Amino acid sequence: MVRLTEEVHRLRRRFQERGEESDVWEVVQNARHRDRPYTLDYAERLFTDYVELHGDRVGGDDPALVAGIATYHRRCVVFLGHQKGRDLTERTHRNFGMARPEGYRKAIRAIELADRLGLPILTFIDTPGAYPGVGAEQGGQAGVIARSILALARADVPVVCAVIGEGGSGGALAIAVGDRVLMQENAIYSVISPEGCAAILWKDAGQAKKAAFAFRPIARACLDLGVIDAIVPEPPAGAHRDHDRAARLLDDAIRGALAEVEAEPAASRRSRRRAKFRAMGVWGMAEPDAAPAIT
Amino acid sequence: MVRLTEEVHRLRRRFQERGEESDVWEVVQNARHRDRPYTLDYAERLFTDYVELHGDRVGGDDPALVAGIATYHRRCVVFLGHQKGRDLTERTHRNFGMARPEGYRKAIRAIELADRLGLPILTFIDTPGAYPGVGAEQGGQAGVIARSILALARADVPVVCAVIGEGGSGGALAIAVGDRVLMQENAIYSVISPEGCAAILWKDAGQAKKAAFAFRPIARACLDLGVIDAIVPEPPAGAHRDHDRAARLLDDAIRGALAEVEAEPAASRRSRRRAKFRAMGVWGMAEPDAAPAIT
Amino acid sequence: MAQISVDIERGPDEPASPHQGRHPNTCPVCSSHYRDDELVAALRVCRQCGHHFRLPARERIAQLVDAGSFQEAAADLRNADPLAFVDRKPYTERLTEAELATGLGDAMLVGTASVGGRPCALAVMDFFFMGGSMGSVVGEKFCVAADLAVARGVPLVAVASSGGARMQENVLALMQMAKTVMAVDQVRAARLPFISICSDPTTGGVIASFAALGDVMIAEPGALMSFAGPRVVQQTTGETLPTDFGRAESQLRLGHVDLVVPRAELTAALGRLLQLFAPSTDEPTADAPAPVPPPAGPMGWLRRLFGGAGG
Amino acid sequence: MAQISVDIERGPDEPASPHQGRHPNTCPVCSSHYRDDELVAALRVCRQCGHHFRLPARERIAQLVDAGSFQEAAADLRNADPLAFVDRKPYTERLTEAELATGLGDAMLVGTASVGGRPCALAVMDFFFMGGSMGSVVGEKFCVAADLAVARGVPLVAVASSGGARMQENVLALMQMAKTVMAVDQVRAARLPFISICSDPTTGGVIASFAALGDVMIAEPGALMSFAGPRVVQQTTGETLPTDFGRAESQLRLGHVDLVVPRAELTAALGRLLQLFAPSTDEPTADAPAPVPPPAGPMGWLRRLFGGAGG
Ligand SMILES: [Zn+2]
Ligand SMILES: [Zn+2]
Repeated sequence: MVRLTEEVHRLRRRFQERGEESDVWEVVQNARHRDRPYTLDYAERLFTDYVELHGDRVGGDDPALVAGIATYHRRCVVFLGHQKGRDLTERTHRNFGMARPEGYRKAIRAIELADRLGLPILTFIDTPGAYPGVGAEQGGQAGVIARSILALARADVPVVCAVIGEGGSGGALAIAVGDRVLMQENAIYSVISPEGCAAILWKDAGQAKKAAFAFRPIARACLDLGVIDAIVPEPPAGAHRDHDRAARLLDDAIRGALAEVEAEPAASRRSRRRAKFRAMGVWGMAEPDAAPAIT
Repeated sequence: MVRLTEEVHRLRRRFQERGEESDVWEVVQNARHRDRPYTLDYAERLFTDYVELHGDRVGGDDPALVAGIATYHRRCVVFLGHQKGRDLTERTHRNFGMARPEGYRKAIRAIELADRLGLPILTFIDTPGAYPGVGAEQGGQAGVIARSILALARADVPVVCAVIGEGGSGGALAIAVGDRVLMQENAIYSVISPEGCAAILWKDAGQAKKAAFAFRPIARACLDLGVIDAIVPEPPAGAHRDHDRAARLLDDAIRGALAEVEAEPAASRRSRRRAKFRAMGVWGMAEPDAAPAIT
Repeated sequence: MAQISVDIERGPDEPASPHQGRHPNTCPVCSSHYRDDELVAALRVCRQCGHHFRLPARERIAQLVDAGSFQEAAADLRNADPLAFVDRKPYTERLTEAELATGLGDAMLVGTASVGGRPCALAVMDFFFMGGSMGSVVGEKFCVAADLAVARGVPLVAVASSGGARMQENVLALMQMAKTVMAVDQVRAARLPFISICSDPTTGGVIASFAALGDVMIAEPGALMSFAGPRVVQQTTGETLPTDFGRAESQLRLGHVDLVVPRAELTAALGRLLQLFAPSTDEPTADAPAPVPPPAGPMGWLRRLFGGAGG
Repeated sequence: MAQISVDIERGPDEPASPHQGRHPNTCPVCSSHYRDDELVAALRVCRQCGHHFRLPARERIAQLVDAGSFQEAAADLRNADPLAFVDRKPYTERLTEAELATGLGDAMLVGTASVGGRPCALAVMDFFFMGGSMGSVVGEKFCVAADLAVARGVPLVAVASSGGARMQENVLALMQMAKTVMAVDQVRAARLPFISICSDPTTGGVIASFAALGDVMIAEPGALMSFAGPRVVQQTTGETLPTDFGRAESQLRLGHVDLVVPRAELTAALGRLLQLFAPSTDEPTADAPAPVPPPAGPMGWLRRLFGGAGG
């Protein structure tokens, strides 16, 4: 027997009220919509001005992950985000938003720059996942993801993250560790793609809809689980229908979150951020001398 | 007219007493002697035990630059050094002690490890220079040298460096920035190889002897110029004749220097190290309205 | 602790079962077959070809630490299935099966121990509990191990063996990556060493979080250490994979690992590292007049292994 | 400030003279020839092919900063020839020649200035003074520029143009690499940005020290930015060099540079960066209700250049 708190029981009950499979799948499709605003679409609209930085200082520059310096409501910030492409040429150029180690090294460089200069960090998450190529693996994809998380964990400056499309696995999390993590209404966030999950658990990638319904990569679930701090509304029918309005809504949310974080004492920011993530996870306690089972 | 301090005048006079060309050249030859002890020869003799660390976490491990954790007189230290090979196979494997970017990245990693864990750093300098290959350049040889210097500059832990053979150019300096810089009697330290200097200034690499005599890469000159802190004696006729005795002499010098640095207040170590290097350089002041000339 | 064949969750490219089509005690490389007691006595290393079989966590601890020194912590943490997750069978059922099969509450054991007389905090994963996947309990347990290291001022040692994050906990599993990385940062902030040992496999969200952040990175021979598994890489990119793709030996060559250490030598290697990192105040106070020459003999492997001064 | 052809010291693989066999005002790429006033008016950029001629430090400053804003510092530092160095001619003689030819005390000018109304500390190198080589005076002057940045709380901007360290000062020249890196660290510790602009050439000990450490790395088109020069690489390794070996464009592709900015756009780019980095207290206090849309028109190059929102 596993002893659960009343809170965990409530959580489990909430997840048992599952809603409609088609509703979850619509969000997945919106999150991946090719007219959805991407990181640089928001950069154009949120920032008074910005300059992109390039390169990992090791051997490459990854167009799938952009970083730069910007003016955001009269303060200098550093931003970074995955970047997808809209037409076929750009989608290929941007590798469908799947970053390689050089991308995460650029991210780490930008994070360290921000921390050194005392600039807040804004991140935009929108990737199916880190690129699973031979070269990427040989270049240490796993290690750079871990070190990008570490760099964000260590930063003394405010970090506000926004999941704006697909928050896919470690490649997303690598730049999604912040004092506030926001998520748009039609964004998704998950440990693996619905297709990947279906392939493993249902032995059939075609069962993606079913998998998405089961593991619920949607904002509401992330909020219930304490993984994100707020859901950012989108224009009716999705951000892809009105980029300007989506940007204004996102701007309101980021601006508010950043102001909150800036108002908190800087000296303890890292330990507060660590405490926030430490609290993520749900578990029970084994009842002594009982058969293993959750009821 | 340039106004020089009396100290600079003294220095110039000392360098005008040039001694014998052959004496300088003998030191150059000793520094390059293939029986000369290399970094790992000293590691075997100076350390109670040690473990080499490998890899730059980016894409390679450079055998031309070794790094590790060691027990040095009952304390844990991090060491790093260029490593040449003795026989042809190993010399090729070690690339004649000419490190690539992956080597300097390993050095930076070791320096950061030491600083994080509060371990003193010992470095051994013995390289003709950083490897001038296409791949090395494309991998950012210049940048990693700068960042290796920066990592040593930033370390809060004691750093003791020993030039044990060839201290060739930026590739040497990359790991030679310390609270104390020692130099063996028969080691050389210079901004370019005598051959390179001759090729440029005399338009004839064959004039290396002459170039070495002119720019004096020897320990005595480095000490006079304030670039090193002490000359480490070698066994008669050079370290290559008696590795054990050379190691004991080097051990005495490093151990004493390290104890001195450890006794200094840690909080101001970086600023003292910076002040020490800031003082390196010799210049005069222009006399107002005078023709440009040094007399 | 018998090896059992559970329907574990893996990286999408692991074979469908760790022993598919063969007995778990049959070497997948040379097909030598062993009795269970033979295999345990051989540290689950094939005497013929050196293949390292996967090691249950309790066997790993028994091999690695000083006898009787392991003090388990957080033993009563159990999964709570927060998402009430059901695929072809309920997550709760999988958890129950895994616990019954392995005798473990989840895929990691943590606590304190000593190795060669040197104390450390320890976190050891078990691949036989749902593919060693990392969910809330594994993440929290790792943090407990980090807490123990900091509280006692001792190094943290982790032995990873995992296909990655646990899908059944979705984002909560993903967050364990951030949580465990922050735990490593906490150990770093306390100026304590973290030694990460990666056994086969250490992939996905585990190698992309705490397992990649060792101050010293040790791998067992042949351990798969890729973020994406070989099959995903092959299927996604169509690239031809090198035969040693993601394996410990190539990770060493590519600079991602400090040492590849055979299981038989792991205890000595770990003990040596803990000794090297030990604070000097633990040492005898009389200063040795000269460094002690390295002994020759049975510990010669250490010299070979580390390129160092020997045992 | 006429261009002069001095017998400069260079990286061993630079051509023996920067204008070998041709008039300094003849474009080495397309052979267009210009009168001196034409070339100065064109910022010393070839109107035909865009080749960037090397720029004397005073011309650089005149192009880059707000008119009249440059306040020189440490102008009276002069070399002292500590090694009493003589090759085919005495170092003192080379220094005198260089000073007479360039009107400079050494290969770097430092001071404070403003760009687009934004204050900064400035260090500008001059290749025509002994190949822009870095000796004691250049190193000290760079440190003075860093001191000025820290004292005034303004960004540091460096424009490099150098074949590397100055051989005639041997180890003292080498030490300037450490010294200038430490000066950058001092600027970093003060949380001030350092913008490094590399013109042709920025090689050897200069690109391997302060010049590589810009928070933002800008290069002029075609600028050679290798540590070892192409000839040394070719002669030492026998490798075939890519045609753009070490050039700004390949350095951008390889991730070592943030921006390649044509000279005509450099002032605007620098001003824009200083504006971005400017503390918010310098701004009008009324918050804009919405971000200002980027203007089209003549500043469109900024969009192209930065992939950004435009000027
Ligand atoms: Zn076998
Ligand atoms: Zn031209």
